[in-house]
Amino acid sequence: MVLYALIAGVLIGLFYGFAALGLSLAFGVLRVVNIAHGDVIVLGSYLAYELSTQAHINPLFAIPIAVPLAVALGMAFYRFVAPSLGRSSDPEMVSLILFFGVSQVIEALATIGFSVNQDTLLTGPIGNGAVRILGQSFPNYYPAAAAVAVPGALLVMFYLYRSRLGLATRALMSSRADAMLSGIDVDRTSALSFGIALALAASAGALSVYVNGGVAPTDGPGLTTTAFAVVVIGGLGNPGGALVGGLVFGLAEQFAQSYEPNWAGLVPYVLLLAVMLVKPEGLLGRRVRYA
Amino acid sequence: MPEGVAGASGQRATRAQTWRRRGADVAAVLVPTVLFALARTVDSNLLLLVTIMVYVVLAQGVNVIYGFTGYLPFGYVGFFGAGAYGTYIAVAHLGAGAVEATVLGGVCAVLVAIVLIPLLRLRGAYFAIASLAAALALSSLVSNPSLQSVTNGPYGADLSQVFSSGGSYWTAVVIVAFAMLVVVVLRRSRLGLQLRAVRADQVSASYAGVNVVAARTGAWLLSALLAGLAGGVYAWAISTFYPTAVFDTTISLFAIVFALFGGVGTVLGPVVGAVVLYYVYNAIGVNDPQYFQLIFGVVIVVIALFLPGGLAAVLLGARRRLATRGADAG
Amino acid sequence: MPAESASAAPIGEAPPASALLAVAAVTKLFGPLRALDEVSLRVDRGEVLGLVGPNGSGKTTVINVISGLLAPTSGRVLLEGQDVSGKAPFRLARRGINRTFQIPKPFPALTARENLAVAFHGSRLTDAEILELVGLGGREERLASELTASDQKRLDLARALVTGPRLLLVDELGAGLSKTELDELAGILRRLVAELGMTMVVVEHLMGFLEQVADSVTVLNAGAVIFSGGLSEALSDPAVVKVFIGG
Amino acid sequence: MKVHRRLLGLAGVCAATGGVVAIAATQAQAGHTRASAASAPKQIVVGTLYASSGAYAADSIPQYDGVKFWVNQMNKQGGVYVAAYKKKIHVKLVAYNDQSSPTTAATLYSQLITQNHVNIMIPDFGSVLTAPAVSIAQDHHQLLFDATASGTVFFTPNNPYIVGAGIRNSAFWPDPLVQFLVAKHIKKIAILYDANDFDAAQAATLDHGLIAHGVKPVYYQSTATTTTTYGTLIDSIAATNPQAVIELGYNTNDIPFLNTLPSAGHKFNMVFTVFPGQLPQLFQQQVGTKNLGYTYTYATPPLVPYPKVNLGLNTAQFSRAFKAAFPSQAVDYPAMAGYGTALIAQEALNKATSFSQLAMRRAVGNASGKLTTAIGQFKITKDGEEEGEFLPVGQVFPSHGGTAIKVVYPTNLATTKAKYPAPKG
Repeated sequence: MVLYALIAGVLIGLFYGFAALGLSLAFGVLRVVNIAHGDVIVLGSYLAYELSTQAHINPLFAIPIAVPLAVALGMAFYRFVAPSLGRSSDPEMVSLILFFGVSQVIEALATIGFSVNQDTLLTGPIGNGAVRILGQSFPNYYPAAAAVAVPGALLVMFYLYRSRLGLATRALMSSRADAMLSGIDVDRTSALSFGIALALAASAGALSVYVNGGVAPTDGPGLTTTAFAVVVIGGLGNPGGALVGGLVFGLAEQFAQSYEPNWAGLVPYVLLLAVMLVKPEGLLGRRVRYA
Repeated sequence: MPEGVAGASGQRATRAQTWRRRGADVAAVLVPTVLFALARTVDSNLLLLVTIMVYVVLAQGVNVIYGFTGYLPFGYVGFFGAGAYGTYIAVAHLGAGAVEATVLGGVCAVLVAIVLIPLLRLRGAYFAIASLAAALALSSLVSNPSLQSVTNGPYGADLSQVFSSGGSYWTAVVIVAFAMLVVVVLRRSRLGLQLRAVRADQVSASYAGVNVVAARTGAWLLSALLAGLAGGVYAWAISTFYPTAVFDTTISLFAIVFALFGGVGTVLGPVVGAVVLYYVYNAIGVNDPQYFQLIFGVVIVVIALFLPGGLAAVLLGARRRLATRGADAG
Repeated sequence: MPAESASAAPIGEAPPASALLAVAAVTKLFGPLRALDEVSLRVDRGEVLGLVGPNGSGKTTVINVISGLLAPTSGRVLLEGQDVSGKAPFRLARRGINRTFQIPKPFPALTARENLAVAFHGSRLTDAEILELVGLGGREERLASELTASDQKRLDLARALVTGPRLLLVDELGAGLSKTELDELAGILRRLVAELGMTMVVVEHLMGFLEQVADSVTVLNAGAVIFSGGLSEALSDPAVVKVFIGG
Repeated sequence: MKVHRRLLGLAGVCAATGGVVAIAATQAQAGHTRASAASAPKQIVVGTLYASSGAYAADSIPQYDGVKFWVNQMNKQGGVYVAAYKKKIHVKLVAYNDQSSPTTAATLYSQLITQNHVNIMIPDFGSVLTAPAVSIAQDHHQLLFDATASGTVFFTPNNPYIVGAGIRNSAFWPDPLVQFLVAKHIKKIAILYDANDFDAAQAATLDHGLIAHGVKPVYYQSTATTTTTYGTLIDSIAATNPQAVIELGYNTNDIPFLNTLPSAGHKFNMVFTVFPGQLPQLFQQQVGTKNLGYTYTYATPPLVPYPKVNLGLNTAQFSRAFKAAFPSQAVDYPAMAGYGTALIAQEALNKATSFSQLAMRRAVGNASGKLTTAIGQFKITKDGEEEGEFLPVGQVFPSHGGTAIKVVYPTNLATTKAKYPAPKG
């Protein structure tokens, strides 16, 4: 039982971390909390679902399709809202309300466009068999999710720490004003980062349709809360922290299910509150966000 | 805040103005109360009226905490649910009468708010999501089978022994009056002024001798009290409910949107927002909910991007333009 | 507070009865940066102390520590011999310490009158008298956001005065003002000392302004006190000259 | 500033007054039509709610279709016979969408009663959405024909205005299952249930029933209704080495549970879940033959056919006619429950000698124990709670191209023998 919860916690935790990465990136660069993050994950899930059921393509192909689409949409959306947010006296709060509205719009469109019921994919991303790890047997999408999440996260790290644009992005994360003075095209870098953030969310959707047992239009807010819990645990605006947060979250959840299933439902919320109040900068974070 | 657009008259307030202002305050409390009290003679759907009153109170509660302090409580429904369950526990375990139980529901929400005071150390999105997490945790706690002896766990609450559609209706009217009074008095009071100062600049407010933490805590507890009373009277009005019904996060969503739509920081904005939007929802929304949700979402986006002051700001802006034009013409 | 840092500064141990404010060996670290290094000051009742130094020398940090915006890393701030270090600004405001800001931030959506109404009232003067005193008479009903930069400074000063401070910390009042405005404000500060017996610490670049108001000066450089004494002696002190001119 | 506030106040008052006047106008109109129809109504108004989205949509839509089906049937025959007026009267259906929200449902129930003045009221699917109707209906002396709510708190001696006309309280559902487990000498039983009324009531009955037979479940735990990942839960269940695993959830729980089971690497002799029997098409589509095969569930109509009925169509006739009327909609239990509930309302109209809600309640009381419809026998307690219905244990068998659920217990209803333990692989 211990071993099973441990492995499941790590595998699912890596997925949670990946699913939260976009939220963390968007916050780090733009200082906005994308309340619609979970809804973008839902859209990614629907893309995977439709690919699998309509076109009989492996649902993981949703990722290469979703990425350019999400980047383009994200950049366009950023260009559309940035002027208004820039004018606002309290951009963080306004963006919160804005994305809250966007979340409602996506949920409504998903309800209109797809069935209201939960949709489940019957075939796994790599067939239907179980996968054995250290003598324990897991649904094959557990390791598959982790196998996508880890390189995905590494790719983001590579972008941030090894590319020119990534350098500009990190400069932007530490100081918007200084980045502007250093001749960085702040708007373009921000737009691209937001696009990448959405692409990460949509990619996570292709895995979420398995890990979360299916997809329904109303799943978005729950996924946002989970993702937020994960990034808060790890430290907002810190992509590495998201993975650590995911692991902590996944392990706590799986161990609770193993030993105290009655109370397992409380774990994510209590964990979120505890970290916020005790170590508000997150396990890996540096920024303080007290009032 | 709409005060930001107020006129730049250089004179001191005259006595006539003071009286007019008092008259406006009294009217702001009395008019909605009397209209809701009379509404039952024209609309026999008492529960609809109670529900609208509940949303008026919730929107005012959001007004108190968001409009005056800038804290956006996504988990506001937690206080509503706490009020509903406080009322249930008062009736089922303490043998309280319905009205006392409703008041105890409000007290219960305040107790929850006291436990959650540390959340006020957080700001912006952190606070918003932390409050949501707290509400979800509370909901999960209330419906846990281990707490069956207190909350009846997943089996739901039954208050049918005290059900009274008239009683809950009139209590709701009184709570609306109370909520209006709270907002009017808050606006006029030192606390209200302090909160506006804190919102404008925390450091300056602090050097003005304002105890920032105490002022915010005051608004937080008041806001919780309003939601708790609303939850209590709602529990009474429907009398049979499950945890999912009173901890439904849509309730937060509606309350926040109603308040924002009408205009936070004003006295009547949230009332107009709640009445107008809930009637629209009830008329159109119930048969094409997805399209309503779509419109709802678009309204929120438009408010966020273009109308941060809500309906109130639009009306005030229009009046100002008229006045300017009038002045030009004269 | 570590006891040794207090004992290292005898001034903190037994301040004479006339010392309203004593800053005893205050050190403030920002991460690795030593913003204040064992700074000690003493201001007697009715005295106006000028605080000067180049940019980044720690002047505003001293004000921030005294006024409670920052807690000292070590050392103490004593008001009439009582330790007030690290107390919240609103508590200090109620105990008689208040300050103005280099860039004033009055509440923009409130009128000048409301800006004062919001504050804790510890002054014997009425709000109207204070507005009159700072030269805002007749503009009581203006929104703070509609006031000129100079009037916002006056309002900031008025806001501080309403709480009835015994010790007023004035941070770069002159910055960005014209000569006439400057002289007016200096006049107001002098009236505060003369008529209300107020004690002040005035941070200022502009020597001309200090000449009008300060009794003595303390010069800071790189977080440490390099001179304390009269203004004219300061200008002839080699260490001070080196910092300001030799740079 | 004051001027603005007054203006705002004025605007508020105007808006509120406008709203009130508008309602008053529609109200006056409604009152008018009602008065002129005082003697013999032109139509019988049936009111119901449905959820087009949210947690209960999968069950609520078919229930609504079942009611719609009955309304169409009646109108095709020239209306429903109303004994009080000794003639057939056209049926009009008024339905609102509550989107699975109890708050919205509450005001809509109130609207059905106070604005639409419905004659027959059928609340939405399930306890959570029925709860807000109970007290309002009692207050307005409106009889509720409860189709699928199973909460015991609804039925009390002092409330004659609710009658269970469809599904029995879920607390009674596991009775045959307990008998089956005892008969099969299955001693090591694991029960995982979701923390909601519907599932917790079943779990409690199972637990008590088994303990009464000297069997203490080796695993008895609840989990949040929002649970969708089951790997670790299944692993800790397996650690107790049960022969039978009983998972009591909603369909959104049962589906991921069944889908995770085979890959968690444990094979149990018996696996039982609640919903495959009620929503077989959905489970076939979302779980599939391989994962569904040989698991157990409650066998509900139309899986348990009632060929001999004395009211309405029999099970097979209903299945055919419903499929013709709603080709895209599966014939499942909620649809049948909607239809069966409408039939009890029909009986009330057919027999009540005066056109009042209490007269209808008396007529329904008189019919108790004497009626069999497509969903089985109709029998209620004094308090109006359904007690006639019985849910046998069914097992899912792979059949050509899909699965078929067959009754395996009790023996007198069984169409085949249970395959226990379930075949491996």
